[in-house]
Amino acid sequence: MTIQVKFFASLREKMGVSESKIESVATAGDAWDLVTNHAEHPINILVAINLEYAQFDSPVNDGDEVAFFPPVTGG
Amino acid sequence: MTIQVKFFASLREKMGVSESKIESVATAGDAWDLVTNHAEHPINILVAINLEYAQFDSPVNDGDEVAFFPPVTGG
Amino acid sequence: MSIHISEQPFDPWVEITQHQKQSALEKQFGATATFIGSMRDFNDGAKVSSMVLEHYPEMTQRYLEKLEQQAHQKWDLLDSLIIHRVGDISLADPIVLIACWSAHRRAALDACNWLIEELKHNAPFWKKESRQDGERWVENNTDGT
Amino acid sequence: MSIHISEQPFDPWVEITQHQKQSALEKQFGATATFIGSMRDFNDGAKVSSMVLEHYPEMTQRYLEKLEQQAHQKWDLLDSLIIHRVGDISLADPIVLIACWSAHRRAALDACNWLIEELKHNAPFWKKESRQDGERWVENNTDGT
Repeated sequence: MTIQVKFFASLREKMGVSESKIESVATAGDAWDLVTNHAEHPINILVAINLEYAQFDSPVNDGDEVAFFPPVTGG
Repeated sequence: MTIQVKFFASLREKMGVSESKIESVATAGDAWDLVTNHAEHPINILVAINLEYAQFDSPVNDGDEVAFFPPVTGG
Repeated sequence: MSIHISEQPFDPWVEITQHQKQSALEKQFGATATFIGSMRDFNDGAKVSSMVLEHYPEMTQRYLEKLEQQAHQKWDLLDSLIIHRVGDISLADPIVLIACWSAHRRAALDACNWLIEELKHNAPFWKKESRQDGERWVENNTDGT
Repeated sequence: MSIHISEQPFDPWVEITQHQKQSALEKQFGATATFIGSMRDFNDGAKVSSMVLEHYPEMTQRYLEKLEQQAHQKWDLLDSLIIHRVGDISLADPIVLIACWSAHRRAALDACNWLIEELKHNAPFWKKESRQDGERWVENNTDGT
């Protein structure tokens, strides 16, 4: 099983990555570190696990989808 | 010059009068008394002089239009 | 800014569409907030079949114009539209339309909310319902619940 | 209750009209409150010519469905409709539509107001503007002013 990591909007452009598949990690923060090679967390960056808002220290399980994105600007 | 007195809605039906022209009076309350023969003021009745909300003791001048009506229920 | 007292049925969405088309401000509209009050088939637990809406024509026009001006003083509105039916009203007919246009959303939303509350509390309109048990003047409709 | 994410332009008044026609509840509607957010030609003092709206499709759908359900739990709504554009947006295009129907006015007005605020603060959409000085991600649009 793998974990899918997604980046959106300005963060996607900044990181140059939209999706990445990684092996097991313990938290969303670990997934960030693995994909970004320990890049600093941009201010206000948001985290979602399986389509629900979460935190960098929220646990991640195999098969989960972890997403990182900037503050939302819809509507 | 005369003063025009108007009644609306349930008050119009209750009084059996929609419009009445009267001679000079000092206040809206005097106009009420003259037209209704000193009928008691129904609870919550509203007063307008020249299309603006007023009170029973508001002064009335020749040529004015005085209206009495129940609480409004538009919208 | 526009006020219209209508003795004929009106379609609020057509009225809004037409009003927007006539406006030169369209590309500045960031926000549009609207409220439509319609005639329900039930009131206070009784079935209502039709309604007559009486008003005090000169005062209605004047009151609504002042209300609209006040809203434009209180909020940064680009445009607004108020339509109110009078006369014989059938089931499901729209009775009142409030529409507010602004660059940013809070102005349109707050002005629309304020206008319908002020209108409900002070504009000289009166509803007389035809019910199974006869005609009845509506006594109060201002609490919004 | 209905949620629609649209890659094509939509006319909010036509959508509302169609939604109401399909509804069996029409004669119970006493109140309809709507909000439409549209693309303005100015933002933060710069002229904007077009926009791309990115979103997180699976999360957007799920988030808006939960939001609509919450609104129906908090207020006594008869129906509601949420439409949000994504993709390439032209000047004056409607971006979001919120419509709420209820028997009495406060439910529709308060739910509509709550839904647009919640959507603006939390739904995973992002705007990228094309301006005279190039493309720019909008950084914040949540304060309503």
